[in-house]
Amino acid sequence: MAKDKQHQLDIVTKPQFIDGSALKIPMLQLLAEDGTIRKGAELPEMDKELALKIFDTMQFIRILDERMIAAQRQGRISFYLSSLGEEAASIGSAAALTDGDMIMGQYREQGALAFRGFTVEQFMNQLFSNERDLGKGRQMPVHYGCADLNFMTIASPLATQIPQATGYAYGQKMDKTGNCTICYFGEGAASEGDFHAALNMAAVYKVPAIFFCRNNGYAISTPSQGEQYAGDGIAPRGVAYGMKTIRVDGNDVFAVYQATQLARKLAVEENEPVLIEGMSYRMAGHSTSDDPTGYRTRDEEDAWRAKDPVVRFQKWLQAQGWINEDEAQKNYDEKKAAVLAALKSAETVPVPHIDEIIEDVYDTPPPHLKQQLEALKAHIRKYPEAYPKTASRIDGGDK
Amino acid sequence: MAKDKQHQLDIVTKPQFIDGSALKIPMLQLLAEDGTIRKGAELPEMDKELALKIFDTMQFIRILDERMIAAQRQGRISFYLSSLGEEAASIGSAAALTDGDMIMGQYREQGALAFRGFTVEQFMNQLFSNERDLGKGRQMPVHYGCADLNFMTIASPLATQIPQATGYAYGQKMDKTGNCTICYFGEGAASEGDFHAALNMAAVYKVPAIFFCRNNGYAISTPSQGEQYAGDGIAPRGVAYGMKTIRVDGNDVFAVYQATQLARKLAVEENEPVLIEGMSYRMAGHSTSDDPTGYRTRDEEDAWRAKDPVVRFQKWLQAQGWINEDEAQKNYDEKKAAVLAALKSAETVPVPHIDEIIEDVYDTPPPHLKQQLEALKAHIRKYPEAYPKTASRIDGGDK
Amino acid sequence: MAKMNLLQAINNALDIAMAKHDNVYSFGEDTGAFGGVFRATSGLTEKYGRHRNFNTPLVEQGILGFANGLASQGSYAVAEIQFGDYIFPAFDQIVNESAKFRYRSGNEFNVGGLTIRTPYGGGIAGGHYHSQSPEAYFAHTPGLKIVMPRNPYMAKGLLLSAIFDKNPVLFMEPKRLYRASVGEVPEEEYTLELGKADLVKEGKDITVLAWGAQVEMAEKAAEMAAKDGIDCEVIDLVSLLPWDVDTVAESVRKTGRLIITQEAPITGGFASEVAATIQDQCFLYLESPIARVCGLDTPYPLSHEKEYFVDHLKVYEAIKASMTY
Amino acid sequence: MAKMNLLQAINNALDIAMAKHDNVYSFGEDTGAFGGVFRATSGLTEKYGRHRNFNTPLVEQGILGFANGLASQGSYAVAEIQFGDYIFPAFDQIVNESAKFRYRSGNEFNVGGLTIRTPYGGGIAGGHYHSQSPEAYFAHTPGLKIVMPRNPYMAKGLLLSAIFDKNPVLFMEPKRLYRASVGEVPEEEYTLELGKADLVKEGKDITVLAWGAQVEMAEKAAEMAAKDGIDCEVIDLVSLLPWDVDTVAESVRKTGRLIITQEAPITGGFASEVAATIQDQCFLYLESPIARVCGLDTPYPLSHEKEYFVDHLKVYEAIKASMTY
Ligand SMILES: Cc1ncc(C[n+]2csc(CCOP(=O)(O)OP(=O)(O)O)c2C)c(N)n1
Ligand SMILES: Cc1ncc(C[n+]2csc(CCOP(=O)(O)OP(=O)(O)O)c2C)c(N)n1
Ligand SMILES: [Mg+2]
Ligand SMILES: [Mg+2]
Repeated sequence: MAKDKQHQLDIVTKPQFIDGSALKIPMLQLLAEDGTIRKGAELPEMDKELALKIFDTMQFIRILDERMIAAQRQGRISFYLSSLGEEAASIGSAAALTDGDMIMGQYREQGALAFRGFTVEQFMNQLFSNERDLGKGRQMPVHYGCADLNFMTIASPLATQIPQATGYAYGQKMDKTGNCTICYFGEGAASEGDFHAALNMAAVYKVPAIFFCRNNGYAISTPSQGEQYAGDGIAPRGVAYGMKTIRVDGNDVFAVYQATQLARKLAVEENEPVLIEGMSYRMAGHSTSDDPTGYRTRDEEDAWRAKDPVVRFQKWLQAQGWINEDEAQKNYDEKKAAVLAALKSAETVPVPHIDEIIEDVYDTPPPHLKQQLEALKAHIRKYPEAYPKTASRIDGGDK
Repeated sequence: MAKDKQHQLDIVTKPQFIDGSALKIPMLQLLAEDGTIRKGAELPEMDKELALKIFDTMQFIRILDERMIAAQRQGRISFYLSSLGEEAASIGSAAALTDGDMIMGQYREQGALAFRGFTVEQFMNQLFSNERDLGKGRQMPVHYGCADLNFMTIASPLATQIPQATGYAYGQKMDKTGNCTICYFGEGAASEGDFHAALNMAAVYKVPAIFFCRNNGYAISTPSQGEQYAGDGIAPRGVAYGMKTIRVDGNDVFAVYQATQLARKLAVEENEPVLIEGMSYRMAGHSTSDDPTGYRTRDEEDAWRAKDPVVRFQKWLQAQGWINEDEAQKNYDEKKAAVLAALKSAETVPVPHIDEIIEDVYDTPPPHLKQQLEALKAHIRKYPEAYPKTASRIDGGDK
Repeated sequence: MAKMNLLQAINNALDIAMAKHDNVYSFGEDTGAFGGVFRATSGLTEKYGRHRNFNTPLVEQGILGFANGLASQGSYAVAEIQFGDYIFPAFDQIVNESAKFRYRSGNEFNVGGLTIRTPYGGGIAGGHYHSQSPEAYFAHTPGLKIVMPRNPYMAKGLLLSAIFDKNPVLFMEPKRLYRASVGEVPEEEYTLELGKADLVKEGKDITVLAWGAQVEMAEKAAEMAAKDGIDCEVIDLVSLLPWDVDTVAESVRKTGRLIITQEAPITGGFASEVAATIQDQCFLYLESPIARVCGLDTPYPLSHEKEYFVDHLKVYEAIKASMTY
Repeated sequence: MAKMNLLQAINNALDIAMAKHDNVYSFGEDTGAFGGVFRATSGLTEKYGRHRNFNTPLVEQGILGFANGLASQGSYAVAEIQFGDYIFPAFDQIVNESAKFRYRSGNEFNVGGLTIRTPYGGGIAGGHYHSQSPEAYFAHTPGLKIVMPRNPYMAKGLLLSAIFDKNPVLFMEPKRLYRASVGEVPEEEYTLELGKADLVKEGKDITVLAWGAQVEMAEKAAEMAAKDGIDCEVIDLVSLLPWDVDTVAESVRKTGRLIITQEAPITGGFASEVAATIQDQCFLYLESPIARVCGLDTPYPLSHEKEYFVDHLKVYEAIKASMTY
């Protein structure tokens, strides 16, 4: 094959169409579904403390998800979205980072946030949109955010955070922070134009970013294979952008952890952005507004239940002798009690003062917003019974 | 390597990052730069008539481009955009289609349009925005379009036509037309989100579409390699979407013709969308508004001049005995005369009647537009000297 | 006649349109066999097959790009955007493409067969991104039609008109009323003219103008005002582009007063367009300033939704203020 | 002081901003070493390196996504969109992201360091897609600031304010005046307050309001009117969001009449917002209807550009009509 100078291309003289079969990307798995180490696999170093912290976080998230789905059914919160089945992906990857690294999530990464240290009270305050919520109760439940923990506030529009991660990482690189940005998104969101922009720009600018695609098989009701994409998932796209890429078993916390650790090294030390595709399954409905029986079978769900990432990790921990069933149960019960207590307490905290309604639109409220607030307050004073959540405190000094 | 059932994936136990080197896409070339057939290559069937029609069109486009750049310099038209160096890509591909196939271009595909039969008068009417322009003089020069010839009207926003091609092809498939849609775009436009949407959707819906990327090395001043993308061009993206893909020498009319012919077969007979990446070079400035000396070297341009697609094809035609230098020159002179004559004539045709300003916003003008037109006409009547192109005919019966 | 809620009326209109013409297509995120997150397209795949009612990948700009192309090919493309808040990635395809397709080509090509359906509006605990009323973002765009029904009867007739109208139509569905609004709807095909306002209640003292879900607030406020002896004329604008200036102007010439209420933030909203036009056309008839009763100039806050919401009380207060100006 | 054209003033402001802070970045399509298709960023790569002034791939939604992320990280991101007509693919990143970033996070995060520069407007034989004035599409968006300078002096001072303002700012540059508008500009750093209208010419008979390149038409029309003995007060609105209601209202209370002129199509334009607000605030002072002198409700047609263009003659006629109402 001859070389074309300008493009450094090999030249062929027979037309041959290339398709997905030219690039098969395998999946890294270290921990088999039964909790044993796969033949030939070598686990990444992980001390007991870290392993238990990961497991702890997994347990906590399971409880949180379960309780809040129940709370939504009871009408105590308006909406909830669980990460059931995907805990290893977000927690295992977050565990491979340092606290200074920025996390930009989609909305199903409560595990990463909990791992960072977001307290159960902080979760509850957001979920109940009360005045202690860092987001001031302005967004729907599960739209967490915390500057102190370098966890960017979640927002509903899909994929917008992906090019933002490229930009954020560019700033980190220029400021020589030694940190990177991890950006999570679903395989559905990867269909958005913003995904394309983000990965291409990251590859061009060589930013310290890790793009973590949670491929959980569905975007609400839309199955990934054949309806979201026709190719071999998301990973080949990274290759096409000239970006280092790896696919992992998203239910294997060790595979996730190892890939993210190595990706972080590439990102921070060599300014090589990395795409990780974590293969997993959304065990619950998309959110409390969704009922998956309308679009998938029980059998399929059961097949995935057998791959449960938490069960798998717990088996390994037990085999390791780092935890036993009783301890695990005791931890579980304690956490559950803490969740219930926090829930009860957050629920009684009032919504933010009405004055907050015009704050943060700009850095300081311009005159027209102040006028609009005054008019609104005058109106509320006239009809206090129509606006019970704010009327009683409207002129109180408790702003 | 074991298989993961749900995803049919191979499993590995060692982390390995995959990058662009895993997928090198070669370039198809049949006609070498010196006009001889490459060793091992077999030319696609092309009879003398078709070969000469292609060459004819190439010559015409060269003359048109040259004359209109000059006309722009003389201030006779406001803007022009040449396809110098890229004639083989658009003409060679158009030649592989049938007249019923839809063409959606970016703006540098005048060759495809001329091949379809757009007359020199039609070109000129558009370029002079006169009342005979099919587009009614509303868009800038080179924004051609012709329903009769199945050539979608060009529009300036980049990449928007790519998902439109997917939709158009979907309609063709459902209507069982036996036709396909070819969509041209630059490697710069391939960075847009619309590109990503279009190819992914085409692969999912299996539409009879051919996506033809003219990779000419630049998007205005921005070089493709390293600034537009970091990967191996555009072709690997097709592979990532699970779409059949081929890369060709865009300056080799035979490679372009053959690839497009085969792609058309895949599209129409198997509903397989295809991505073709044609490697070429934009020999002229981006448009008459651009001066490439600000961002590239003479040497680079010279290297590409040696690959001239028209010279290359002419050499082959001469070796074939299908044309000789004199005949080629005579054709050239005749075409040039026709272009000059059409130019002179189009230039004197008036702009569309002012009544046209409100037509085609909707299928019929709603009342508010009729009122706005009446007010405008009253105003023009008051200041006829300020609106000389329309004032004289404002109340004439020649609408 | 049958009792239908607004969703059923829309589903019924889609059904009738797809039965009528083979080349009517319905698609969007989750709109396939599942029937859409609100179930507006349910049953259509079963009836017309998965090539006529189908899921799209998750990419709004692609949905509209695809839809524009399909419509330009001569088909009727009915695209659903899951929430009005997520229509912005498709803004370029709508504003630069759909709206200008016919004009720029001198009518060589058009996307007249395009209809964009999208639920909009607040009051459902949706926070920033499931509550917006983005109609004004599109109302500055010649070439588009914009329609917003207020009840099942209007929804069906208007949607059937929109689908077969020869121009691209943005059809915005008040999601707060999807199930809440129920009414008698003829089972057969019927159409309602686009571009015509609808007189909801005659009155002589003051005109109250609204569109979509907000008409309900105007009606409730008018009822309250009636108890004070104020006789409101309530008009549903129905179409925002082109809009029915004459009907509104005629009413204001009669009443001398105008309240316009919209859910969206006040600044740059469509109420401003109406106010600007009517003060011009009815200058000598106005007895008080035209008042706009609209959302605050902030994003839509979840925990203060009730306060943010432009309810009947706010409209009622504006009516009283206008009457005593 | 130095003589500069509008482009040079912008280039100079960028230069000063980048010299002042290391973390000011400038980027966009072709804005790198080449300096942009209009050359607004020329020389910056040479001076500050290719990591601070650089080309982006051709993707507006990516430019704004990247810019939002960079600004949220604490940098000053100055993004150029090559033409205002091509800003729509970035609409979602601007309207749903930039504008709501601070509010939705309760001020945990913000993109205050973001500035979007884009040339806008017609009169340069640009046809549909190099002539649009899309300001009104953004003016319905709480959280954004919008600024449109009319000459080099204002451009420099306003751009410096915009870059260092704590909020995302859309800075729209009148490309028709890039080279045509020349004036004295201080060479050192200075800023002009955002949100303040500028009194261009005092007058007592009628107020003529414009922004950006259109101020020139207002001034020319005022000169013509002066010959008829009409004393116009000409105001440059300068900032569209938030806008200076008080200055305009005060002027109208004095003159009793208002003409608003904009390049963009009339329906849903920003002139409508001003008219709606001012008729409310100055109801008892108005002696004639507020008139809007704007583009037709059509896309921007190349061959009829002169007719479409909102020139001084149209503004002049509107002044006369208002005076004799
Ligand atoms: C721009 C945009 N379009 C549509 C939606 C509505 N929506 C919310 S989640 C979702 C599916 C996302 O699927 P995926 O990215 O795979 O993530 P997963 O829920 O599976 O974790 C959709 C369509 C949205 N939030 N934003
Ligand atoms: C959406 C959009 N953004 C920017 C532009 C301005 N623009 C016109 S052509 C061009 C470069 C296109 O490059 P490429 O796609 O490689 O095509 P080529 O000109 O090389 O044929 C740019 C940036 C545009 N027309 N549309
Ligand atoms: Mg998913
Ligand atoms: Mg190019």
